[in-house]
Amino acid sequence: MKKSKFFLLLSLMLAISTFLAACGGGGDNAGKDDKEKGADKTAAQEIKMLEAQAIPNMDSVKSTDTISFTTLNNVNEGLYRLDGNQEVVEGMAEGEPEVSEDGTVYTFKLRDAKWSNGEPVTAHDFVYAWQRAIDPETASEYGPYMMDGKIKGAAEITAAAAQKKEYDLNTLGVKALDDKTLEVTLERPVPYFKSLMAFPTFYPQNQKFVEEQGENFGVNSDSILYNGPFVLADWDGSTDSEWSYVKNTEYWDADTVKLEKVTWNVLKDSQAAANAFETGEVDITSKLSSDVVPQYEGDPRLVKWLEPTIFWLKMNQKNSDALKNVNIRKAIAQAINKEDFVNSVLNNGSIVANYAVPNEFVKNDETGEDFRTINGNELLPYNVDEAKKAWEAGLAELGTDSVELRYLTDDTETAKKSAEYVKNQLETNLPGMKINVESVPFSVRIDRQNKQDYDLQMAGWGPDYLDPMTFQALWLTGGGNNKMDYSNEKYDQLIEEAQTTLAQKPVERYEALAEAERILLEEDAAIAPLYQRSSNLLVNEKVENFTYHLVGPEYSFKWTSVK
Amino acid sequence: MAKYLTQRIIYMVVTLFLIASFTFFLMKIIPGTPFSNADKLSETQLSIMIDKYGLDDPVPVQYANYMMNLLKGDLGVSFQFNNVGVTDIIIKSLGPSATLGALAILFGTFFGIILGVVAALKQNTWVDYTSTFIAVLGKSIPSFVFAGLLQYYVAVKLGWFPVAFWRGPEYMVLPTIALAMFPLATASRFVRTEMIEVMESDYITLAKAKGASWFEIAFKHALRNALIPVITVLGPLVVSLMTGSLVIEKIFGIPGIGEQFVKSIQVNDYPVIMGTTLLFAGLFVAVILIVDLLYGVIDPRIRLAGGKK
Amino acid sequence: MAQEKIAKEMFSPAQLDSKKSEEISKPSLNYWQDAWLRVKKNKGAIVSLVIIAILTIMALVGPHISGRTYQEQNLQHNNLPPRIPVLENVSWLPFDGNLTRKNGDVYNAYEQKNVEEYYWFGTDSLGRDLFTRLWKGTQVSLYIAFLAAAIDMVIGVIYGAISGFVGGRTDTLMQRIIEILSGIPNLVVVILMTILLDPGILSITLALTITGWITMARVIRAQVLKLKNQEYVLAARTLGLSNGKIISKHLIPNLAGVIIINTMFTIPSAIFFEAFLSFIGLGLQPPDASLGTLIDEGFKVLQLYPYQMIIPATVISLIMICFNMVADGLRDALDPKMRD
Amino acid sequence: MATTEKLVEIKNLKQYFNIGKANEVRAVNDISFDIYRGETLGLVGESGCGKSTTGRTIIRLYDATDGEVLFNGVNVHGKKSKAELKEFNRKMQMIFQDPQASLNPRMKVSDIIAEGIDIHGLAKSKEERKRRVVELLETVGLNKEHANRYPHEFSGGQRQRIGIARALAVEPEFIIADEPISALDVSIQAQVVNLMKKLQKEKGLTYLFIAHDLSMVKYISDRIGVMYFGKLVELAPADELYQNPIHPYTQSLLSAIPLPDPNYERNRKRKTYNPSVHQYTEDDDVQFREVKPGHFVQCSVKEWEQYKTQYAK
Repeated sequence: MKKSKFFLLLSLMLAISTFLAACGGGGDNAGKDDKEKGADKTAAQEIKMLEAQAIPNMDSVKSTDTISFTTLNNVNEGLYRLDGNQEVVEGMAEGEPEVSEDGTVYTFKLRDAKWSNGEPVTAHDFVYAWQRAIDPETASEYGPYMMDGKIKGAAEITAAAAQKKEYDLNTLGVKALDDKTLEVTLERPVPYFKSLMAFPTFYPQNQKFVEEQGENFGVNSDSILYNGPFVLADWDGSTDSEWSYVKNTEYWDADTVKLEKVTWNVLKDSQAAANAFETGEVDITSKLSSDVVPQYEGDPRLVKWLEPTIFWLKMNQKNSDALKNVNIRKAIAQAINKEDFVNSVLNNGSIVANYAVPNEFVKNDETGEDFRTINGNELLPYNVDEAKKAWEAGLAELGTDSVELRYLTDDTETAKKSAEYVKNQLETNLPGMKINVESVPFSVRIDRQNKQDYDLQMAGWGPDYLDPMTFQALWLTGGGNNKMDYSNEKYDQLIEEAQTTLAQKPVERYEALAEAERILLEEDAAIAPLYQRSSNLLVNEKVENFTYHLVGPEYSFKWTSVK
Repeated sequence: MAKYLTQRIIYMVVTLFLIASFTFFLMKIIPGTPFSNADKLSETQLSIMIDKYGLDDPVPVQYANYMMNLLKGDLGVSFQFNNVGVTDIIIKSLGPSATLGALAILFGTFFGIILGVVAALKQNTWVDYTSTFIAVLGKSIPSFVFAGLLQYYVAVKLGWFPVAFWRGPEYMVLPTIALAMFPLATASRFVRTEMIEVMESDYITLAKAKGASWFEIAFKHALRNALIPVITVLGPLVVSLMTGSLVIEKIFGIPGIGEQFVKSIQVNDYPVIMGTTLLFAGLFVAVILIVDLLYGVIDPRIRLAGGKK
Repeated sequence: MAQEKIAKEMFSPAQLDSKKSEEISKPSLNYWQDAWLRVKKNKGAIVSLVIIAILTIMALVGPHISGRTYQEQNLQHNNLPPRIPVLENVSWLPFDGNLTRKNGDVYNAYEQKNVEEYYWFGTDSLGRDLFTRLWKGTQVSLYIAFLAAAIDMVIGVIYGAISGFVGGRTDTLMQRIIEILSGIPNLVVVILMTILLDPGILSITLALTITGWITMARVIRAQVLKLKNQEYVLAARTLGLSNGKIISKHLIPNLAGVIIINTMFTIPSAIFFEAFLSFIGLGLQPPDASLGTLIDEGFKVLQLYPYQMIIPATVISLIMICFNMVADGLRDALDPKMRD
Repeated sequence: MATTEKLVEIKNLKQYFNIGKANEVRAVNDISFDIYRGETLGLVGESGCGKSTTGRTIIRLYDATDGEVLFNGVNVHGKKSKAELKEFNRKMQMIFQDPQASLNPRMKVSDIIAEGIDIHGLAKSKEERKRRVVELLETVGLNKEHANRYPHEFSGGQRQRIGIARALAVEPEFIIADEPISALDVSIQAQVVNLMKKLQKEKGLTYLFIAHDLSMVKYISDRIGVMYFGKLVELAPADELYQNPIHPYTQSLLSAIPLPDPNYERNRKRKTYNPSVHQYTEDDDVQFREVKPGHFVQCSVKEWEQYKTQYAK
């Protein structure tokens, strides 16, 4: 009897003590020891990564997301790849392509490279993959998106399929002249075409292997062929939360690759990621949310870079008379203090955006100057006085003294906080303005955007290739991504020129694009740009040459090593 | 007995069928698109995709197709992942969730019952108040706060357990504690109330009079009778714990079904939503049946053949 | 068998005072007075009741005390820790406006930012007064809780009462419906509701209600099944009382205890659930605040500005503890089995 | 006091539960008997034999599966207008077994007693209502101080008297007493039974007194019916039944009564009843037959003849 009583008390104490331990604790610095322990490890060429998502799709022609792209980028290779300076460097292609006079026919020479099953990588592999990507049967989201209007014949195939007509994949402008020569025909000159070739959608695929695997292709690490710096290992498929890259000794440039192994784990919570980093369980975290970043202010382990992703308010002119009025739009665009916004609300290194094409994104091929130098960073900046003036004028034109708008945004923490700030700024600076915030899941926001069921929408856009066009094609009249009834003939004309007559004149082309941007913002205030996002993550000091990218895949480990 | 079981199972199947239908139509009402890159797709392309996945068929046709496939045991293929069958997704992600849930239930009810018994026996003493306090804290602190505190103080500061992931027994400790707080609190509350009542009954007095030990009275005589309501409450809780707490899974990086499910809903991955709902519902009705059967085991007075409550 | 003779004279009839034998010495108390007496004996419940009252008053008055509104932003004053006049001089109280950096340095955030004002409970990342937001949040949380409880009470009680009272096929059908409803994962329903309706307090409340009443209905049904065959109900029927009157005069008053107890338990779970919804991003629309959203926001910056979470977490725990204690107290007091 | 005027006639009454299901229960299986104005008819049988169900079916708490209950020549069952129902509810009342459960714990005694008065509008003013309540309380031996108290403050016997007062409030002609004393202390049983007898005398009431306690039944009843498994097996005047029990089941019941006589007890043989003694075949027309005037027994034709010769004196 005594024993049992004692046992009961003991269990009670245990329960209480675990609880107290959780609540109490406090300022001791046990974490530091662990950090040192982490550094003590021998310089094995092995690093541990965190990611916020599992890999959804390892079929290169069908993947659509950053984590799949990143994985593909490290275990496979296209004609070219991007290096740490965001420059295009050789991949499967050996040397520069031959380009025809009018800039529409590219001929690539392939190097001797092997798939992980020993078969050579040939031009046919590219033709097969590209045809597969455009084939409506494949239902690839990125295939038509990346090819239509660029590769000859692509748009026609998509259109035929949509109308349920016959189509011929061989009409796609890609041909294998021989095993080692690939000829690509373009719809019209595409100045950034070479950089496109680093994008996973344009990677090669071995026809025999893909057809052998059938439905199983890409479902786990055994059902994929590799031709990149690493091979994927221990990946059980899309639901797996752990996987690793192992050095590919068959890779053509294997000498450059120093890392033996990169292991990955999925951890969604940002604070948990930082915690795991603190204890040395991981060497590099996933991207940190802006709540966590301030904890590491000034810490050398915090690596930060400016992403070419801009967030702006889309102003839908379809439903709201107020937003049809250019003065009202100008008032909205100028009434938000973006400086305070990025410094105090976001507080993660993001910068103010008074532009529609990101900073530190693209340079002119001829002059080497950043695109932003032409227009600067002062299109439609924060200016309360101007905003109020425009507001008064707009209200007078509308003959009203109040405007009520719906503000559509995502349901993420940052989106909600931004909404609170923007709402407050607009309502404070523009008397008579009423904003109703509607935060919804991403898929719902996109659905409502497609139906143009919103007034103001907080949206971001990240590029898929290194050219201002990925941003500027958005605002064409009736453009697929416009979705806010913006239309300006002059704007359309300038973009058209940039795509056709000026396609091979980089300087004039950039000037035309810059002028279009000026019209979009200064004249029409079609959108209200807010900020350009920055990426933040924690990198262990032992990691050298950590390489990140601005478009497509996020990281490359080809050049990374451990001190 | 056999007849009762058959009848119950038929009811279960009907219930499941209705739940499946209900969820299916509800899902069709939710706005949103299952294509993750819908903002980049052109309208022509969207129409091709919608056609390919049969999403432009009239809803009744889609429903009939789904139900036909369901009869064949085919839950379909996920939208968000390439070529991954819903069954695969569920089986893989259920493992960790179920393990964690089972641990939490075991740990939680075990300590909860002890806490409740002790509190009941020492009614209105500091023991009772402490137990009440722990139980109420367990019920009132949101689990994400609890999980976050455990992770920061116990794992990062004290370094006693790993911060996150799901690789072995030591990785299970913190998430189990975090998840067990709720069943612990619930069990202890119910056990306390029932125990107090049972302890006043004549047969306990008799047992005392016979000179049975304190331990025997509490655990052999009283507890058994106090367990019925506990089982009633914990039954459905088992399902929700077994099928994962997305919060705990998110914070501790456990590849479980809870997270998976919420994400499927947010990206409109219809087949996964349907599959997971069916799983939840199936487990739920099964657990209810088991609970009913357990009543009979614990309390022989409850005869199943009656069937009517 | 030896028999002792007792003289008959020794017996005399007892004086029977029929009045006396029927006397009841207990003071005349009605059911509620009786219950109240028992609640009063429970110190925990009384203290809890007082705290709930204070919190409710603060929820109504609090947002107007500091003179700042709950959505007023002042980014220059963001992330300031609590500072309260007088109390700031008591070193062991966390109201001195000091913050601790990750490396252990302590600094005064007010001096650093040159802020003269006092923010009693500090400010958040948008420079909003947390004192005001806390009480506004308490107001919203209590509102959600009470509304959920009220709707739960109405639907649950009516559904359960009908199901139990009518019985037969109706009962079977209604029970199947309940089974189906509870078979659909709670989260699906809630997420669907918040997506279908415009997000906000109303849709959250509705979402809570859709699944929340099931327990109540079950309990009420079981009670009604038990009560409707009670002899006093039969007696009322033999007297010719109509069904409606039987429900209102005999059933409902006897269900009151169960209803109140159940409601008391619904309230904390509604608050908890709202907090949970906030965590997964389905909660209130900004800039509305509830205790759940405040904790959620505070949790994110726990390591830098712990006060942002600790204060609302304390209040939510207090509310939950108090409601639980009151519910426990009421259950003990109202339970007929505990009587005498 | 007992007359030959039939107040209640029960004709082929059947009450089945869970009809058509595997667990169908024939609680009352085709019984017929009459109750005369002013008499007390005792109904006895072991628990579960259907005697309470019979009572409840007569007063319409259950809808009869088949058969008729005629009250003053009018069928109680079947469709009725509200007014008819109300009228019927006034004439026929019931006293319940469990004095604890039969009083609503949330209502004051005055409201419990006045419930019938309110329903049937028997009091024109508040004062009259109050006066009636006090009257009724005094009738059952309580006083007006008790009117404002709650049931749980009373003892079992007091509660049962409140239950009687409630039944009396509507001035019924016929009261079904469903084991009114079996939940009471032996010392109080007599008190209640005596009260009932007194009331019967004063108000000319007719009782159907249901009990499993044969001794008390004999004390109060004019005639007694014995039920066995949903059937009425014997019905006779009280004394006659005790002296000449014919049906073997009745004999077995009577043999179980203890008497305060050690000699009797020492020699008492407990008879057990085994239905197989009848050796009924399928052709046997087992019916309720009058063996001697006023003495009915459930029997086959063969048995009838046998009983008649055996008991006809």
